[in-house]
Amino acid sequence: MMLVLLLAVPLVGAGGLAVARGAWLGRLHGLVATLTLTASLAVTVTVYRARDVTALDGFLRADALSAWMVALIGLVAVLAALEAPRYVTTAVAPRFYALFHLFVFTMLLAVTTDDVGFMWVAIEGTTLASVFLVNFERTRASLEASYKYLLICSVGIAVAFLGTVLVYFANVQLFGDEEYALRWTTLLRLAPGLAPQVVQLAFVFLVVGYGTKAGVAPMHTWLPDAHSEAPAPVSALMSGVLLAVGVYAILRFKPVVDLAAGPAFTSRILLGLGLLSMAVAALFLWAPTNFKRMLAYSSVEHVGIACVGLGFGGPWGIAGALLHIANHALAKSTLFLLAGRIRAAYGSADITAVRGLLHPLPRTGGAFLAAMVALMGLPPFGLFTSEVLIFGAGFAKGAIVEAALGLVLLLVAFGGLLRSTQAMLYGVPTGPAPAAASGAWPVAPVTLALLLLILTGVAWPPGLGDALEQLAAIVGP
Amino acid sequence: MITDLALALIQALVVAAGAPLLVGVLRTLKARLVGRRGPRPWQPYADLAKLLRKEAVVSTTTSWVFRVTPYVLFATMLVAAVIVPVVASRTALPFAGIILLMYLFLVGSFFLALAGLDSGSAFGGMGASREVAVAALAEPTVILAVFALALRADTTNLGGIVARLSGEPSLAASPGHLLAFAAFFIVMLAETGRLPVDNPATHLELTMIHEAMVLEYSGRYLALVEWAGAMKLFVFLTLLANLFFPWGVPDLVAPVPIVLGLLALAGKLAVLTVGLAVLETIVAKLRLFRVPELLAGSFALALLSVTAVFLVP
Amino acid sequence: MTAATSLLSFAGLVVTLAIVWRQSWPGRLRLFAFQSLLLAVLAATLGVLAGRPRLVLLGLVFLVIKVVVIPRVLYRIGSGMPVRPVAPGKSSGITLLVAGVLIVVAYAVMLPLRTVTALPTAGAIPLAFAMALIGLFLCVTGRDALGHILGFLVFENGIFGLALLATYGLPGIVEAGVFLDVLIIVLIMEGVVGQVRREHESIDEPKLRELRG
Amino acid sequence: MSVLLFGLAAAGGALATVVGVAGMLGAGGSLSLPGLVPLGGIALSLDPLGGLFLAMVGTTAIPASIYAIGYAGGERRGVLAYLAFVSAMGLVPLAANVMTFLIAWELMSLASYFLVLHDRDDPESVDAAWLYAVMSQAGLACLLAGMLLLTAATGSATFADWASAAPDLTPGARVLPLLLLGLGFASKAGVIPLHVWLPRAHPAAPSHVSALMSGVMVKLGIYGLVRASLDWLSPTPVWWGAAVLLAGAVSAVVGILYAVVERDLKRLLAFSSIENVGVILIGLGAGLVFRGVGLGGLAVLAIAAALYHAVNHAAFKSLLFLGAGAVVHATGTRNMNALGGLVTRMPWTAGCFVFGAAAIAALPPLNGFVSEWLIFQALLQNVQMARLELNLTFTFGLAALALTSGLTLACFVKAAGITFLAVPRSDAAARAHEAPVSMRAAMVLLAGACVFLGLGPTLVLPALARLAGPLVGAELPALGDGLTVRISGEFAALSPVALTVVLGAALLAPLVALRLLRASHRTRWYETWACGRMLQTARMEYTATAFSNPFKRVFDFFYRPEKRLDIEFHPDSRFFVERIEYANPTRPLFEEWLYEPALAALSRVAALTRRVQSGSANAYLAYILAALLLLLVLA
Repeated sequence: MMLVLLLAVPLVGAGGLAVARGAWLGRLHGLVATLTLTASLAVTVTVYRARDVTALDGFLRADALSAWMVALIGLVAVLAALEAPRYVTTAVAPRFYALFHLFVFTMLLAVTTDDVGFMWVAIEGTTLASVFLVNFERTRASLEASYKYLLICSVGIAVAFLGTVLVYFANVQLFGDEEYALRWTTLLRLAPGLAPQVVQLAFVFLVVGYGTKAGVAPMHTWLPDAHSEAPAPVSALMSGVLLAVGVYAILRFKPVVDLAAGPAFTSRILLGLGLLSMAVAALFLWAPTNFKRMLAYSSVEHVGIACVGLGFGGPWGIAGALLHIANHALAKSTLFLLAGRIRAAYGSADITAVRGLLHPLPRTGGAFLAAMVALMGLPPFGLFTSEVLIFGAGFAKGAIVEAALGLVLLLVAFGGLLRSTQAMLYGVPTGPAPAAASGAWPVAPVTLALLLLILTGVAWPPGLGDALEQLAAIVGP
Repeated sequence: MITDLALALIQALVVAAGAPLLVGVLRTLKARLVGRRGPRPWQPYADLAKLLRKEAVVSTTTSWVFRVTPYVLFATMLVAAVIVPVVASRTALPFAGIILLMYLFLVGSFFLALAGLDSGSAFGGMGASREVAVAALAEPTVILAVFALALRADTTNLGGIVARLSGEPSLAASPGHLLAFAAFFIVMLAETGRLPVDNPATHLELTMIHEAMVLEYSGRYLALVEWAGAMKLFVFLTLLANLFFPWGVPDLVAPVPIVLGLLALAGKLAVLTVGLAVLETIVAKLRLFRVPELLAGSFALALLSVTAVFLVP
Repeated sequence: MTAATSLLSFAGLVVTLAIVWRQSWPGRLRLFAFQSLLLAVLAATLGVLAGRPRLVLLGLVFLVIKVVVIPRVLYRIGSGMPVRPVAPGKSSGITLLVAGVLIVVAYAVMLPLRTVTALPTAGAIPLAFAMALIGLFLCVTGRDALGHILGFLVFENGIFGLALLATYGLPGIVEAGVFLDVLIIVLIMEGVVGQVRREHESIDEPKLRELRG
Repeated sequence: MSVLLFGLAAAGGALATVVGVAGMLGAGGSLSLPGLVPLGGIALSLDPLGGLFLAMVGTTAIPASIYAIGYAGGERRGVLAYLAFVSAMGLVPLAANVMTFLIAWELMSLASYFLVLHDRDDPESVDAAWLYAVMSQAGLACLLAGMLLLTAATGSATFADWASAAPDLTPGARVLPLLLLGLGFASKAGVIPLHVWLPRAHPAAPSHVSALMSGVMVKLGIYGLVRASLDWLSPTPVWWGAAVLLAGAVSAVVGILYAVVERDLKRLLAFSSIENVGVILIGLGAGLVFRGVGLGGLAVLAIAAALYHAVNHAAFKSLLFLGAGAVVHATGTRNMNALGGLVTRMPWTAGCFVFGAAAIAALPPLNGFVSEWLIFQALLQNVQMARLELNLTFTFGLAALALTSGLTLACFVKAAGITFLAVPRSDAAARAHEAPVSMRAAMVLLAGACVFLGLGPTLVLPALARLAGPLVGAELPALGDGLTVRISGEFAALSPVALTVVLGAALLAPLVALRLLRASHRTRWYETWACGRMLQTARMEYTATAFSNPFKRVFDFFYRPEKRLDIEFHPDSRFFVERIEYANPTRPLFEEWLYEPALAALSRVAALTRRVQSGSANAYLAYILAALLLLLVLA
């Protein structure tokens, strides 16, 4: 019953906001966001404390994995929602808020539905909901970006649909035309009996399809355009959790394929694609020109790291990958929010246009520096711990060459990111002084996220350890 | 303990007194070899006495370093005199390693170079820079020559080496030993600033290394520096004499053997001084940037003597 | 049963090849409508022969959406554009050749399915998959927005055909979701393409290459 | 406010020293917080080796913090980073498992990165900080790989288990982690060719931080090497010891060669840190070879000598850096050609700097000589090994060490002489004023430490030997009685206390002699003799570049100096000159042949891949189709 409530809040909120007018619009938007967060935290706590939550006779189901995603979506949605009022004039506010919460709704739906086919529909829904968010500013570039985003994601998702059909075919062939054939629980139960070749073939389509949504190379090409042209809260949401939903979809099919055709197949593909994503992203990060595109490419890199973690497998690998997705969501969303503010202050997103940021905007600059330090995987923050876990799994598995290659790519990305951060933050500020930023209040969400990152970095709360074990049990066979 | 103190005093006196004489004899011999009458051998004593009476002129630009250096130089030479087995194979200080001796000479170079720089004139700077360059390049040869000797005598204690070599004369004649002597001799020329490396008799700024640094000194300071220079030459020659021709060095400390030892030492030093005088009249001064090749040659000799030890057990 | 379905699938594949061949977009649009019609008929026959009344209803809905609604929307999108592409397009010879290769690839890929299933309609599965692959290839070689959308829709049809032949259609709610999504995609695409045309003055693919690096 | 925090840092340093010394004397202890971090949580443990390095961090942090009070003045920006830096350095020797070590190590690098970025507006220090961060990240990658490999091989992430599982590691599982850990720690220690960041990063940081970085952070790289070679992968093969020795010899020679021709005071000190690290590695390498060959006693001696030199270097290098900092604080420039004549204006700083220069140039009564003498003796002991190739390696080490000590003398005569003596070469130097009290107190404190370390080998060496003994697993060699240090019986002996007494007496002798010979003690002050010309200006003095000219000519194959001479002739005639500018810069060997080509290649590949995002929707869709087909074929 709680799941229906969780989904209802953003949906009804979106509807209400679309219709509402007047001054208290911003407050309503904030209310809906906080309600979504409380609902998602409630769901997460019940799942980790008691047992899986189901609703609508099993159609909606939240196990440890989806609870992890729900919490993440709720959190990042609140972070983005707090920043949203800065980017929206009152005239267009209703449409923006409505689409915003619709987008959150579709993501929540995707991670809580048990029916694999309907999950596809929900993920397709996320694309549709976010197209008009990407080109919200109606600039020439954002329109082109939104067109390519819609086109590539739709084609990619269609490939995933083909994969879903093949999985359904493999299931139906052996166990007849069951009513719940596309339910994930039934798939998992029947997995050992499925035909290995068909399931492997299906997994290839699924990885390419959902990989497009997750931003895995070589299907990542829409990501830099869409994330750099979208308004900051939208790109924060997309970069943080939309990619995570893509990875979630692949994660849902991984245990099924592992049980049917053995773990070697999936880990080989995930490892290959992960390393390819890291390589492409690292080379793009080496000399970026636009800092929003730089952040987008770093999302591709971190999704690559998560895939490498899943490829290495084992308890450390999977726990590390999921922790990495969560850490990356937090770090990347704050960075996009800050980047949005810097772009508003300097009027352009070119790295060369921003020099000596720390002088005029010390607070934004400091927060940007801290978040970049987190993104680069330096210790006090969580990304370092999850990377150690992932590469620990790699070396434990004996995949020394792949792990070493991963470390080298991380180093290249580190060099590129650091050089552009330094170019923006330090040096003597040239050119016109940027518009003064607003008061201390907006830095609150950023400090909250950085605190959470420190928590996952060096001070694990008691529950985190066994939560990750539960996740590893679900995903890894 | 008392015998050590007595031995130390004797050695200090012998070196302090003998050094100016050695330099005087060397000058006279060189003059005679080129057909000049040359000054009397004990002329250096007269020079020292004159300098001690004159007033010392000190440059306004200098600091305490300039005035401390002569005393430090003289002190290090005295300690060196105490360490080297001059009259007996048992040295005054129980710990008398060659490495310590070489580093004492480095202390001298360090402060003398600083004093050269302190005067603020071009000559001082030039002399200091060249002195430290030569000292730096000579250092590897010294250590390897020391290593060759230590291998044979199985100790780096100078007294021990002399005692061991005097015990087995055959060891002194081995090829490795002769190579070490040649290397050590070249290093002696470089360290004490004798002719092939540096011309002690001239004040021409193009050629002088040691002289350039002491150009600013006068009066009692110049006396101390000259004296220390002479003592350095004396110590080096006694080292060469006793390490490579160890005959006649008494090992027990008693009045009669010491007198015999002194006589033997005087003889050996005479031979070495004549050799040095002949060498200095034959050889002209090397261009400064050919000196490293000379030192590289001596380094090769030292290396050969070391490998000779390994290869020819 | 197998004869009817394989005949219809084969006809669908031929129509897809015709789409690849034709250069003018109105012609392509009409061929697409015809292909959708064929698939609707396939769904209906399957429903009747395999005793699945749900499939007949499915075919009807598919007919309404893919033959009536979507072509009208596409026509609105393409209304301003010149009939024949102004610049001499790539000769269709090569594209047809590649389409042929894709059919062979489709057969090779679908081999494992043939071994597993005992369905009468198993023979036509590779044909449907080939239709999908050619649709994807059409999308790749599209010279403007309309070409991309058309390619995507043919790809969608191919998958729908595959779903019909392999598993006699998907569970109700999933099928409904898919139709709803495809419809929304086309409507949104119309909106986006309209905005792009207003901003970029054209929807030719070479003109939409400003975001680089 | 910053005074309070620096005071806190000094107190922390004192605490660290006490805990360290207790650890050295055998008082163990461990603290563990499981569950805080994966792979076994945060765990600290104190053992003699860790205690020594902790004490080193503490003893250097005290004077550095006192110094910082005067140096930083009211400036609040670098203080927090400084506190984090010192505490992280304190944690590294105590870390007991992989996660704690890596977190402490990386926090240290991160804090020092922000400290190197002290002067944010100068693009040169921003580049230096970038290079430093990337190199330390590369080092961390090697460490991470090595440690995780060991975790996989031994099945546990705590160092104690590694030590117990070390003997029965298969050679394959031992060599790769050894190389990776060696590479990682060597890059932090500044071993050639991984040293390029050190001479650019250390001078950019404020002086009390450069003192800590050069004096202690570099030693933590040595700590890592010792821990990896002697504890985690204990019976290391003989070739590893020889490799460490050769790397040390090369680093020493190359480091000092670059230091001799350096014009920037703090860069000179940074290069000399590389040289001293090389000397330490020579000692360590010798120890490892002796242990490999089975001469346990000599191994303990060599490793104790190396550790002794590490402690000495921490003392006099910090002293020199603080002195250099006082000079920069007073004159605002680091270029030695613009300094000079500071000895009269800054007597205390000049005195301490000359004292430090004497100590680092290994002049007898001071601590530099004692540890260098010990390393010489350790190398001379190779005669007891019958293997020719090892003897030759040791001989090469001996020659390298000797050349290095000679060049160090030249380098520090230049550093002390040109910076402090004679006439000030610029008005900035002329206006210099003495450093504040806290800076002088710190320097005197460190000078005192040098004197104690110089006079006390008979106390310090046995303590280090007791520490190295269990690591090497051999009994302690006889190290002589209370006053003298004896090496293997009669081979060599040294008693610094007696030596100092004799030197003192010898210093009195000339004074007494002059009094006896009734020498005149009249002194007249007059201008320096300048061949009779009237005006004696600062331009006639030797500059740092001129001083190092002989070395440039002798080692020109190494420096490959470029001769740049541009002459501005007088407009009227060709025979008169308006201005002559002569520059003779050396070309950095490693940057040109190793680092620049690598970075250029990476940029070219990056530019190539930029074309992937070409902007055309068709290409993007083609990537998806290609990916699909490829995966179908491959999987």
